[in-house]
Amino acid sequence: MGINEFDALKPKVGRRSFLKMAAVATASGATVAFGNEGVTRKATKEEIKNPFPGSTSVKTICTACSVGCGIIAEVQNGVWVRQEVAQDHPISLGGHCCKGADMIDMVRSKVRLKQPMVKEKGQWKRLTWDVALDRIADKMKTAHETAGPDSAMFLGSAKMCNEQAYYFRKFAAMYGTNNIDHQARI
Amino acid sequence: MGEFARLNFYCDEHRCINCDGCSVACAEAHELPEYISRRKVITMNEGIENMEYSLSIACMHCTDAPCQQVCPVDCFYIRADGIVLHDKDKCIGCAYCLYACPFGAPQFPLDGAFGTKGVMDKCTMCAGGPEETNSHEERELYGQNRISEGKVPVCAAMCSTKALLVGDSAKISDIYRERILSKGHGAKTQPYGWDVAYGKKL
Amino acid sequence: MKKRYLALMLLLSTFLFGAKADSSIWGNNLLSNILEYDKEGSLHMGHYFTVIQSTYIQPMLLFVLIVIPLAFAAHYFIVGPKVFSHSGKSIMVFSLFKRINHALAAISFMVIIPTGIIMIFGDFFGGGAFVRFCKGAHAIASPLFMISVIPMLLTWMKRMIFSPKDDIRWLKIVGGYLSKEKKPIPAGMFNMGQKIYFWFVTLGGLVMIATSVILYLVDFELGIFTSMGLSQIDVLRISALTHNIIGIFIVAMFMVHIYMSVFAIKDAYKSMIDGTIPEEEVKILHSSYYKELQEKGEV
Amino acid sequence: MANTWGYGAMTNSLGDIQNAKAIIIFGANPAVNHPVGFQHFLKAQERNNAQMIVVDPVFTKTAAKADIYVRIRPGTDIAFMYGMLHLIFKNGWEDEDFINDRVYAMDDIKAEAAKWTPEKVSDVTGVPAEKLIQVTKLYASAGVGTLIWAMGLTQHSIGSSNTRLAPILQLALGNMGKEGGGTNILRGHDNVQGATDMGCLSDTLPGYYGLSEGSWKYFASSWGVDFEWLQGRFKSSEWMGKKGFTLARWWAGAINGKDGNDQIHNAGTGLKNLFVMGNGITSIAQQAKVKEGLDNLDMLVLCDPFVNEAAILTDKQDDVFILPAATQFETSGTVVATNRSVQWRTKVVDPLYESKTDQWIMFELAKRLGFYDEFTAGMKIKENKKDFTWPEDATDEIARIIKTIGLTGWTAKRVKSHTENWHMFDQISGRGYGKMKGEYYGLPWPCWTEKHSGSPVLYNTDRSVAEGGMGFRNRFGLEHDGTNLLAEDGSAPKDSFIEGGYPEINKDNIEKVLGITLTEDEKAKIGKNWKVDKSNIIVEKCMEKGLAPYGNAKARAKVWTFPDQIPMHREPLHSPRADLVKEFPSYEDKSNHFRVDTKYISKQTEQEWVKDFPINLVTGRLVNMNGAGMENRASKYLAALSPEMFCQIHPDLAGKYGIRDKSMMWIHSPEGTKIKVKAKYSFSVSEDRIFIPFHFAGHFQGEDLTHKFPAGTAPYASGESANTVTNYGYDIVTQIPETKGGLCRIEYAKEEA
Repeated sequence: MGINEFDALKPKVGRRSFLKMAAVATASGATVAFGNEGVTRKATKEEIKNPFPGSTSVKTICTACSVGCGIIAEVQNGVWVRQEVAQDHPISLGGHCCKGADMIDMVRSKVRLKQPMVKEKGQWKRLTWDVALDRIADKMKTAHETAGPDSAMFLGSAKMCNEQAYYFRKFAAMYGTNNIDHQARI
Repeated sequence: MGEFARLNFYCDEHRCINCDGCSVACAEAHELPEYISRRKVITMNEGIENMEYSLSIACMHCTDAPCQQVCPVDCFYIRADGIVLHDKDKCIGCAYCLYACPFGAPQFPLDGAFGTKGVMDKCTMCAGGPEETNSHEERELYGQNRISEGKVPVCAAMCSTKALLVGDSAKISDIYRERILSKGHGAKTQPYGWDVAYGKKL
Repeated sequence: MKKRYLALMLLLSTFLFGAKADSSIWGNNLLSNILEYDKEGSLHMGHYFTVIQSTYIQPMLLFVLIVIPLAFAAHYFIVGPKVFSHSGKSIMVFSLFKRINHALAAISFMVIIPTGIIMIFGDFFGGGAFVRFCKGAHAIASPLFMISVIPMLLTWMKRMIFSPKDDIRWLKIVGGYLSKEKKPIPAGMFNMGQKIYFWFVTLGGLVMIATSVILYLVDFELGIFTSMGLSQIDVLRISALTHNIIGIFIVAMFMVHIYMSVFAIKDAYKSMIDGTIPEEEVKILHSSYYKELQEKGEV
Repeated sequence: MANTWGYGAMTNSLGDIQNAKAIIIFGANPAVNHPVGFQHFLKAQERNNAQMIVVDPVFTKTAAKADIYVRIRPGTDIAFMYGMLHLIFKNGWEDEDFINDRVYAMDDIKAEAAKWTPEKVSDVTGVPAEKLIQVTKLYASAGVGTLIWAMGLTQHSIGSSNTRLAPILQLALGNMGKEGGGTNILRGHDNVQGATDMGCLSDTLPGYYGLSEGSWKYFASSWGVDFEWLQGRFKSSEWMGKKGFTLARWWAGAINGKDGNDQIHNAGTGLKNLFVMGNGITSIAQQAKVKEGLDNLDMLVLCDPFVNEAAILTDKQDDVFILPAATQFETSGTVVATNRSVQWRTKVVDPLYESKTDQWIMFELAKRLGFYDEFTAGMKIKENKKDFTWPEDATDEIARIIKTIGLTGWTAKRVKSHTENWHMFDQISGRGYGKMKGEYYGLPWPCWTEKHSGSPVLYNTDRSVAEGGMGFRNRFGLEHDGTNLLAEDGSAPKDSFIEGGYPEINKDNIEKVLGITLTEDEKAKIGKNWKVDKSNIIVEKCMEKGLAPYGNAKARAKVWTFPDQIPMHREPLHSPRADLVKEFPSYEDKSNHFRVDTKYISKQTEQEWVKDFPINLVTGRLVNMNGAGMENRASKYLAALSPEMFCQIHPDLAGKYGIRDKSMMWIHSPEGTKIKVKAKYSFSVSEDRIFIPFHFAGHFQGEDLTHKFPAGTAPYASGESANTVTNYGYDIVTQIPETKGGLCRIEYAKEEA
C-alpha cells in the first residue's frame, strides 16, 4: 500500500500550483451577486454554468407554518434537485426557518411510507391500493348501513390545500355525518 | 481593476432568533452528514431577561486566518475576494485548524476506521473548492458552488429575519449601522468582533 | 501485560462513543470555546497555539535536523569513532526479553519519528495521500511503542538511577567522546548519556502517549481536566504543543542514540542483537560496571 | 372573535406589523413558531422604534427580543387584560369616539374592569402592579398598537373568553381597522386558516355557513346534488343539523361512555371507523384516552406521507390501514396564509413511491361508496363540463359557492397569477405594482368580486370597499335590549353611499338600503340574501355604492348567547391557586358539548389538585418542528437539532427533587398518566412551572414503541408525547383542550440497570 501512496504523491504535487491559479481566476468572477460594480468583472459563461443543466424552477409555497413563505424548487427530469431561495417573495423575502429550509428533505425523506399497509393479527402486511380501498370502503359501507353514518369520524388536516379540505368536508357530508374536524381546535 | 471587495459574514445579534434556518439550509444545500455542522446557532445567557442573544456562527473567513497559519500541509488558500477555502485532497485531518480557530468552524467526520478523523470540512461561503467549478467532484467534496452561479450563500439568503448578512464588509457595516441607529441602540458604530475576525484594529 | 493495555485502549475508546451524543468541543460547548478565545482571564491557548505552531515548530525541527548531523559529522571526522574489537571476549549484558523489548521500541521509533517529521513538514511533502498515510502509520506504530515502553521502564529503571560519583565525572568529560584516548571512563552499566536518553524517551514517551491519545480521540471529556478548569479545546491545544515540542527533543535524542550506536562506537548496535558487549568496551566505557563484574567474579 | 365583529381571523397582515408603534404579544411565540413572520416584528422595532411587550408564562425566544417581558401565571390573561382596561378607563386613555360609533356594550366591560385594580391583578396573575402600569401606559400611549396572540390564549377552558377580551382591549384603544393595529392571531399550520374557511369542522359547512337546513339546501344545490338525497345520507334530518365530534374529543365517541368515561350523544352509536388524513392525532391532549379510543375502534385508516404515530400507539391488532399519501409538493392547490391571503402551491414532483394524492384517495373511496358522481358534480357546474380538472375546477367551485367570507374573487386564474408574480408586491402593504396594480398580494378575503383588490386590513374604514375597506359585520341583529347595533354616523368606509351604519343586504332590503330599483330580470335571479346569492348581484350592486354587503354594524363586547356574556376570569380546572378557585370558579358542567358531556366545575372541585400536583405545566413548540412533528422528525437534519424529548426546568426547582441536568425525570398528571423525559436546566421557566414541547411521539408512559413501526419508516427522533400528561379541560364554546394551563407532579427517574 505504501508504494501506491508514493506513486499517488507525484501528480498531486504537480497539480498544486495549477489548482491555486485556477482558484484565483474564479475568485474574481464570483462576487457578481453582491453588486459591486467596478470591483469585479463579469463572470464568464463557463463560470456560471448551471450545475443542473435543463432544470426548471417551480414557484411553490412552504408547508410548515401559516406565514406562507415562498419556495423555488429546481426540478430536473422530474426530480426535485435543489431548493432555491425565493428572495422576491413579499412575505418571506427569501427567508426560511429550519423547517422551511428543509422542505426538500421532507419530500425525499427515506423514512416515508412507501406502500399501503394493513395490520393484521399484529403484523404489518403490504397491500395494493385496490385491495386496501376495497376493504376500507366495504367496512364503511357496512357501518353506514348497520350502525349509521355517525359511526364514522373524519379527521382532516390543516396541511391539506383548500380544495382537499373542502372536498374532505364534502366527503363527510355525503357519507352522512358531521363528525369531521381538523387541527384548528388544537 | 480596483481593490477587491472582501466578502464577510456578519450576524446581527439583535435580529437572530435561533431558528436554525441557516444551519439547516447549509446542511441541506450541501447535503452534509448529520454530525457535520458547518454553521450553527448559539444562544448566550439563555432565559435571562435582556441578556439573551443568539448568533449564527460558521467560518468567518478571516483576513489573517489562523487555520491557514497552523496548517501543517498548507491546504488553505484565501481567494482574492477574501473567501478562505481549503483543499480536501491535501488535508490530513490533524485538527490543528480546529485548535487555532476562534469560531470553532472546522468540522471533522468521525467516520474513519477506529474512530479516526476524516478530512476537515468547513463553511466554503458556498464557493466550493479547488476542483473544477460546478463539477461533480467539487459538489461531492465541498457542496454547492453558489458563488460561481452568481448566487448568495444559502445560509444568508435563507435567514428568516435577515440577521445573517454576507457581502462586502463596508456594505455590511453600513446596513448594520443603519439598523442600530434607527432603533436607537446608541452610538455603537463597529459591529462586535469585527477586529478579531477581520483584523481591523480599532 | 498486553491484556492490560488492551483493556486500557478499550476503556479509552469508550470515551469516543460516549462523546458522540454530547460533544465536548462542538454542540453547546462550542459556545465557551468561542467566547473564551483570547478573553481576559483565559489561558490564551488559542493564540499561543497559533503563534507557536505557525512560527516556531518547523524552524525548531529544521534546526535539529541540520545542526545535529553537522555536529556529528564534525565529531566523526575530527575525533573519529571508538573502535573495540568484537573478536575478543564478550560479556553477556542484555537478556533476550530486553532485546526483544528494545527491538519493538526501535521498530516503532523507526516508523514514528520519520512520519512525525514528515507531518511537521507536511507542506513540503504537499499533504494529501502520502502525508495522510504517514499519519496513519504514525498512529498505527504508536501502540507498539506503548507496549514496549513500560517493560523497558520497569526492567532498566534500577540501572538507570542517577549515581553522583560516576555520572558527574562523566558529564565533566562529556563521556570522553571528545578525545581519541582509550582510558576508562566513569560509568556504571549505563553511562550518564544513556541515562538521560532513557529517562527522556520513557517519561517523555509516556507524555507523548498521553497527548497522542488525547489528540487521537479529540472529542471526549475527562473529569480530571474539567476539575482543573481546563476546557477540552485548551486540553487539545496544550496536548498538541506538548506533543510537538517534546517530539522535537526526542528526535534530537534519537539521532544522538543512533549516531552513538552506529558511528561513534563502531558496531555498538550489535550488542542489541546478540546481547553481548566486547569486554574491552565494557572495561573502557563502563569502568565501574566492569569493576562490579570483576568483584562478582563474572569476568 | 367572530362573535365580536363578524370574522374570526387575523385582521391585518404580517407585513403590516411593520406599521405598528407598539406590539403586545399574548401567548404567542412567533420567533419560534413563525420565524419568517417575526422579521416583520423586528423591522417594526427598527423602523418605528416600536415597543414590543411579551406576556407569556415562559421566557421565550420572542421575549428575548422584547422591550418588556411580563411573566404571567398560565390561564390568567383575562385578569391581566382587565387590569389594562382598568387603567385605560381610569386614565381616560380609551378612544371615546371609536367606542361610541363602533362598539356595543363597552360599558359592561368598563364596569367589570373597575373591579380589577392593579393590586388585584397582581394577586391573580403574579405580575407586579408596577409592571402592569408600565405596560399599559406604554401600550396605550405609543400610538397605534397591534395585539398578537396564538395558542397561548386559546388553549384554555376560558379560551373563547380570552379571544373576546383581547379584541375588546383593541376596541377600547381604537386600534381596530387601522394599519399597524388590529388583532393578529397567528395560525399554526400552513393552511389552518384555509381548512377552517373550507369548513373542515364539525359545526359549520364551508365558509362558516351553519348547519341549518337553509345552508344545507344552498350547498346541495350548489354542489349539484338533490337535497333529499343528501339528507338521506344522514341518519335523519335532525342529525344533519347537529354539531359532530371534534378532534379534541372524538375518542370519547369511540370509548362510548364505558368505564365511567364521559357520556356521548351520537345518534345511538359509538364511533367505529376513524378516517384520518394528514392529522397528527398524537398531538391531542390526553394521549392515554386517545390510545383507549383507538383501541376501541373497529377500523383505523391513516393517510399520511409518513407513518402516523397513531398506528403504533394503538394496541389494535387488526384493520389498521396506513396509506401513503402524497405530500403537498406532489399535488397542486391553494393555501391560505395566516393573514387570509391565498397562494397557489404548485406541484413540484410526481408522488414518490406508491403514494397517491389525498383527492385521489377520496375520489376512489367515493367511487366505491357509490357517490362519486355526486361528489364531483360541483366542479362541472360552472362551465357545464363533462369532466373536471383538479384542482382548478375545485378552486373555482369554492369561489362560486362561498360568499360569506367573500371568496368570489379567488378564481384559480387569479390566484395563480398572484403567486407567479409575487415579486410585484410590496412587502409591507402588500400592494401590487406594474401589472398587478390595484390588487393586494394573495387577495386577502373578503375579496368580493373577480375584480376586487382583496382586503388587507379588516374593518378599515379609511379605505373604500372596493379597495378593501369595510365596517364591522352586521351579524347579530339590528338592536339588542333597545340599543342600536348598527354603526353610528360617520363611521362608514370611505366613498360609501351611506354615512353611518346599515344592515346586511338581502333580497328584501336591497332596494331600500341601496336606493336602487332592480330590473325584473335581476329580481328573478337574485338570491335570498347576500350569503346565498348565486347570481352575485347583491355584491355587485353593493360594490357600485361603496357598501360592504354584510352591513356596517358595531362590534359587540357582550355576547348574549354565551355562558359568560362578557368575558370573565375563571380559574383553570387545575389551578395552582386553591383560594382563587373559590372566587373564580369554572363553568357548570356542560352536557352534550359537541356530542360529549364535559366536566367543568365538578372536575375543578373534585379534589384540591394543587396539593398533589404543585407544578404548572406549560406545553409549547420548538422551532424545528411543527404539530405532532412527524414530518420533521422524519428529516435527519431537523431531528438532529432536538434528538430527544426534554423538559425545561429551573435548576432551583430541579434541585428540590434531586433532578440533575440531563438526567431523566418523570412527569405525572392528575389524570394518572406519566411520561419519562430528559431534564434540561433552563432559566426560561420560573421555579413554579415546567415547559415541555409537544412534538414528540413514539414513546408511551416510559415504554418505547418504535419497534412497532413497519420496517424502515421509524422517524429519526422519537420520545414521549407531551400530551400524555396534559390535563382534562376543554373550552366552553369551541372545545379546544386546555393544554396551556395544567398541573403536574415531577420526580427523579432512577436509571434502570
